[in-house]
Amino acid sequence: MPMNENGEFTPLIVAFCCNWCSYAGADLAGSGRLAYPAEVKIIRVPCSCRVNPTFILRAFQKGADGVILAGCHPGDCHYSTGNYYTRRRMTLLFSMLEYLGIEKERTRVEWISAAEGAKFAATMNDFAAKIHELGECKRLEDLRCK
Amino acid sequence: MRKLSSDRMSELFERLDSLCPLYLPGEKDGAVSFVRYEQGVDYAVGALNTVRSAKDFFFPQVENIAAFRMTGKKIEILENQNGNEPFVVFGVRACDAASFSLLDQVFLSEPVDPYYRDRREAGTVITVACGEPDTSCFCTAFGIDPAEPKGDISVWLTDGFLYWQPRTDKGENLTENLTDILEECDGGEIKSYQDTIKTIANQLPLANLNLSYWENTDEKEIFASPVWDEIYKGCLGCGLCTFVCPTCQCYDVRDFDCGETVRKFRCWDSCMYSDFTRMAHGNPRKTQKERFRQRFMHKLKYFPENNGGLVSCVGCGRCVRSCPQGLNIVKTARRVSDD
Amino acid sequence: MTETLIPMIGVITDIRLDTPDVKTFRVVGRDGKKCFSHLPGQCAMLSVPGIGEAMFSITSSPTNKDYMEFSIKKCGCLTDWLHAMEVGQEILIRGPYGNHFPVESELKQKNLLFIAGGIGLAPLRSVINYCRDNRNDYGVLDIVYGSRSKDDLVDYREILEEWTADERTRVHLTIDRPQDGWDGHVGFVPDFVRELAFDTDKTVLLCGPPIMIKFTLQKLLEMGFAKTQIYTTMELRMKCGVGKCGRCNIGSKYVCKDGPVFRFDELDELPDEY
Amino acid sequence: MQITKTIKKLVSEGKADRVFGWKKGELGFDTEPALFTEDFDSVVYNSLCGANLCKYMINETKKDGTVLLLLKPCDSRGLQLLTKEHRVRREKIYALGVPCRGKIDVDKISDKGIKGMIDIQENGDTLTVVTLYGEQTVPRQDVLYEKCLSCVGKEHVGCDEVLSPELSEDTTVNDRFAGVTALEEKNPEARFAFWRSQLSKCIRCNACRNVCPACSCVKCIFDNPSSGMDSKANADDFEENLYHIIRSFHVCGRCTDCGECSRVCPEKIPLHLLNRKYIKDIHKLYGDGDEAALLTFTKDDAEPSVVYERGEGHA
Repeated sequence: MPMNENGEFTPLIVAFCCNWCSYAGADLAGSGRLAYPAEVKIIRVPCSCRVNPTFILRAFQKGADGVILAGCHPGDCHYSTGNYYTRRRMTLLFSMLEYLGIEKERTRVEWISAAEGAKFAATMNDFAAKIHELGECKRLEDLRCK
Repeated sequence: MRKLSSDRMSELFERLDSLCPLYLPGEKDGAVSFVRYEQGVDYAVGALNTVRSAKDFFFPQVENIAAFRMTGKKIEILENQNGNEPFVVFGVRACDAASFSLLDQVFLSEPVDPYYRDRREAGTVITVACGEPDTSCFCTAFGIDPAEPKGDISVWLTDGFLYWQPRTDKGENLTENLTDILEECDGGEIKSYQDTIKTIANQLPLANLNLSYWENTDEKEIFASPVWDEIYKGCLGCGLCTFVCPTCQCYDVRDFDCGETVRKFRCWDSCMYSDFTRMAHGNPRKTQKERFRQRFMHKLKYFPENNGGLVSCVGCGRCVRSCPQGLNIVKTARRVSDD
Repeated sequence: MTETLIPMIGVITDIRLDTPDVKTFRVVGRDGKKCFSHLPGQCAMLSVPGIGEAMFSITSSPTNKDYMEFSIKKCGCLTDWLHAMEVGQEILIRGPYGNHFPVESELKQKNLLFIAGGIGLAPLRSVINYCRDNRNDYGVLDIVYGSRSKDDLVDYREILEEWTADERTRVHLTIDRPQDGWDGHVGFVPDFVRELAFDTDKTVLLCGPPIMIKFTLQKLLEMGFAKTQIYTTMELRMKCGVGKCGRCNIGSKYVCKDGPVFRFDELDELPDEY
Repeated sequence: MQITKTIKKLVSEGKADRVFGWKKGELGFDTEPALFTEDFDSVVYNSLCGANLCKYMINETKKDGTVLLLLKPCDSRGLQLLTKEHRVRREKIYALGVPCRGKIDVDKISDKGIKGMIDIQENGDTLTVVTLYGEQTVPRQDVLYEKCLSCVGKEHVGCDEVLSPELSEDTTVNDRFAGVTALEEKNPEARFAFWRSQLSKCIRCNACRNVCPACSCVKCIFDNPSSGMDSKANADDFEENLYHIIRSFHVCGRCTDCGECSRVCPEKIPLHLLNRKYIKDIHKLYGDGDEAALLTFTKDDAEPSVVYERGEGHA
């Protein structure tokens, strides 16, 4: 289990952020000096619908303890409809993961616009807190990558 | 020969497992496979064959070979520590036991495969005679006797007793630790049991498989048979038959990127897969016909040619039972030879 | 003897750009010495962790005791990577695998005719240089070599400067289509072989793309060569190199173990497909 | 036999020049998919013809001529899907629907402890199993495939002709989603344990993929080295999960619930429980429209948070 120097669990959280909204939201959070945990690793994607289910599973394979996907609010997609597809896909995928007995709190989708720096920071803080509570992801791990 | 009352079988398993890890056929979610013995695990005494064959013990589906770390232009080889502790497999059928000698032909011929060899040395095989051979069985077509299985120790499970016959030094050594529960007896007691098995085995519908055409016909002629154009049509191109087959031994060597290191592992491969022979410039086996032909030519013609006439099939009947579309080696062998 | 499939580490000490898509790599062990000894026609497994592993024929002659060379055409995942690497890079190597040209038996004291097309020169170069280094053991060496264009002739400089220097070695080059600055022969290898009207006392070593092999063989037979006089070297996908992984067979023969060098009368007994 | 008669008539009328159907195997109770260009008398159709033939049409319709294809009701939905996705040339197929009263799972007969089966005779609702050890009878209903016990329906779709539909019998005894509901009602630990135990049996033979009419990609992601996902063996527990999650997701919204995946699995993994979970979710969240659920959307679709807003052990 990855630990910090105080012996506390430090999770790895992967945040897929849409280039047009949520990534800019992260920027805004940064420039507004709103703190969110360093455990959150941002991966910029052109649109939330670029994230296919294998990205999410791969993240868990390579050691993520939580995966969050952030995109434009429905209706605001830079490509008009991308996030509507994301919404269906992820709803079904998360439902399946839950069905397989994987803790549902480890995955999340949030809509965060470029103006919502505060929401970005709050969401990440909340999500990270949840993952801290859950501890290490044991149900979707690849032992070879440990 | 020694014997033990049937109601004391779990005692025997307990003892064996205390000597070294014991594996035996057990049911898991509706499918019978070899499982590690522990309290509460029931020996699937009625199951004739496990879904996967016993080859897993010596040639597992996946095994790590080495790992590498790349830093800049440098490569570091991290050897894989494959400890091979002794183990015992109980309940191997005569067909699977015969498959080990076919695998030996491949893996123990020069240059020897050390991973296979080490596992072979570590494992003690206890075979069990087949009291009730099933329709899909045709081991007798390859001279295998289901009433007289090979292995380090042979076991017969009759009504009321387990009979135990060590056949090799490894088997003798194991038996020495069990003399207190296995009482000596003379071998005559299993004779009628064996006779019953033989009577049934002779009536099995596939047991009369005749491979004389395959033996006596030129490789090129069989290869060019027009039957291949038709017979493969139902084949899905999945790897089921190869993965459940006790004699299929083709493998792939692959890399897995673990992040810091790259792990090199060996895994089963199937000649039925389209990428089996694919190279950068194309695939010499373009359609399922060629792949299908390769599998059966290999088992029934190429392997015997390279191994003194030994056919690479033991008649376990797994492909007969498992093929989703009802294709199998008997069908192929018979149709190609127009039998 | 055992085969662990675990390679040893080799270091790339030189990279030579031969043609736009062929590079020749020089490999030695970490200790600076040759990784292992081999015979002409044998192959080695080269790999890069996480990229892939593939069989390549050893291009350098066994008489070279200092290093091994591999001429590799860029055509797939692993070869792309090899072409992009720099001198000093470590790679993984295991071998040698397969049989070899019978340089110490059947080929001895014979007049040899080498016929190569494109990258097919790679395995033959090992034999050619072996014969040149043991010059008195062999008769006249005729080398017919063709490629798409002048720029695609592998080892052009070595051919011009070294091979032609020996008077009992004759080099016949050809390219597929006319090209500025080329005053040699233009045309395909099979026809060129026919035109050159060689004596049938020669033993032929043939290597190139399958289509070239097919037609050259036809011409050679027309000219009166027997199949027992013609050797070739084959290539199929391989994983183990020792005849166990089960994929490189032609009929009952494994290319990695029973080949890659076959005489045409041996191939005749095998199915003509895969 | 009526089917043979119809086939001969259709071929003589020029409706098709070859037939894809089933023929008898080596044993009394096995059948195999086969292509017939003559000898139509050897076409068999009985309760042992469980295989779905529609996927063979991908290759078969690349050739010249028209092929007469025998379809059970569940197979016809597969052909409809392949047609909709332009994987087959529908105009080269003459689809002949054949009646279905459920297919027999030989493994279920073996599971009853019946060994040495030589032949199976059908007399109405009872099967007589002839074995080396004597004859036994079993109720037909007991040994039908799982897919037949929770059949979607006996109506053929998109066939050119349906033969004696009145002979079809509804064999459904289970609610299609009963298995999914039962799992949903368990707690996450129990669900995880269930799937871990099931999926750990997987040998990655790819039979479920290769038989699936919805898995019609020219090159599967699991075979494609450039996908970064290609793998031949489940080298780790994770890969067992990965393969089945992704495979079921790829057919999500397109699965016709023909049950072939569970039928072919040598390890008897209940793969239909994955596909039916998606079908159930789709019905609940997006209704049961014609279009594949993942290829469309509405502006007021449910948010993904619906998954964690619903309580534990929901059904």
